[in-house]
Amino acid sequence: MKKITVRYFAIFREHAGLNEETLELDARTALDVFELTQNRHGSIEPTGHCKVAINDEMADWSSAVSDGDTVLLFPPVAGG
Amino acid sequence: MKKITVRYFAIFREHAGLNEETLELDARTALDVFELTQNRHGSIEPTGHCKVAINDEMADWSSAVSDGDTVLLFPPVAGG
Amino acid sequence: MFEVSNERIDVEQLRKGIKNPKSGGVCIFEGWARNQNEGRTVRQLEYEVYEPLAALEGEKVIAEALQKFPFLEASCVHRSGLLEIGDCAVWVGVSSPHRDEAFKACRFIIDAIKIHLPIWKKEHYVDGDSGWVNCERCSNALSL
Amino acid sequence: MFEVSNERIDVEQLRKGIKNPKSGGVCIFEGWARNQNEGRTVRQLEYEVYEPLAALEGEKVIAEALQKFPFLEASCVHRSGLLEIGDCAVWVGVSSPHRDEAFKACRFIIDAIKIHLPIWKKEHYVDGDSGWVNCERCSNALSL
Repeated sequence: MKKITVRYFAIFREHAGLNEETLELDARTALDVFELTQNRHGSIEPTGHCKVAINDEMADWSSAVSDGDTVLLFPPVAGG
Repeated sequence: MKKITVRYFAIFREHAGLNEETLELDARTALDVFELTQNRHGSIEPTGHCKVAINDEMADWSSAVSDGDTVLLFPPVAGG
Repeated sequence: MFEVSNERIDVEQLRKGIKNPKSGGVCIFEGWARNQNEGRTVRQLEYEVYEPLAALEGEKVIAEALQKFPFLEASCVHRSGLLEIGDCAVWVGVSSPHRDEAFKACRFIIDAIKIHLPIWKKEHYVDGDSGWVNCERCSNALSL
Repeated sequence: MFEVSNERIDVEQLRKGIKNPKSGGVCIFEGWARNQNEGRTVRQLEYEVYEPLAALEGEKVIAEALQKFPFLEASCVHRSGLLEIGDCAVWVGVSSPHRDEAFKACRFIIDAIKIHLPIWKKEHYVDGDSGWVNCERCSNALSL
């Protein structure tokens, strides 16, 4: 188990009803974190549209997560 | 012979030393006017780069000129 | 220069910021909050920006544009917070000796910003409803 | 709307003129008098414009752009007379619902204006010399 801080943005934050939380998760990758928090953010389709960052750096869904990491879950962006 | 008013612009005007003049010319087309006034505007290469208008309408070098017309001789343009 | 601003974007100031005596061609793009989207009438827009990463990714986009289409000056500001119809949501300006690079770099920057930056747009409709743009398939399926 | 102006171009005013609540994408091109051309240092620019035809051809260019890349608002102003380095020589602004048409129409308009309008540019160099741009082959050969 790893201690992971998960941050939710935009529609994920609204769905979760909170900005962030620290969880004990059995997660190897960013995708694992996404799937283990699905009941919070509510999204069923991560790859392709959603993005992820680990400790303020853009990451891939296959990127490994470590104990103490902060994982940022981004719904599809819409700048401009 | 036709009475043609010829107007010179930009470098043509500077070369001619005048804005316009009315001439009696043996001209059938705009190109004839260009060639008959060559000693005024000084250009040796009309087509492709220079343009011509007759009575404030853009014209082709092959356009016919009539007695009383005003022919505008335009050196290569450089707007913007 | 890339910035996120919670205040009204000062376009005159930004335009002055890309002045350069060697510049002959300037291309500016502005995104404005418009009153319609996909058949619905929009009353207000709201941008959520994750600033630390948006600033970093924004600077990267400008650096990449400079590599591809060398220019003299460029800057970009993106709004966060609540916008009224007609407000400027994003400003991109590029100045270069000739116009071709200015147009291409400006287009590259706005296209990349819309794809890469952690920025989300929420539309508030006149009927009182609201919705996050591009998010039809996220969360709705499992909505509470 | 196309205009020739002998006064400094008021870019703020022009920008307001292309406002439309349906507009989401705005592309503006400005041509600025720059201090260099083909290796020579330029001190001032002078534009000669044959106004009756420039106005007519300018309106035609905007109408053609509207056919090709439908937009909501567009305007263009071109300077005549003497310009200092950094002055705006031409302003083109297009606003439309989406950015693609705004970029394409703006580019089309400035490209066409440079080709079709009876406008001539004279550069005054720091060495006191001057020359009409694009006119290497006209008159010089028969120069007095």
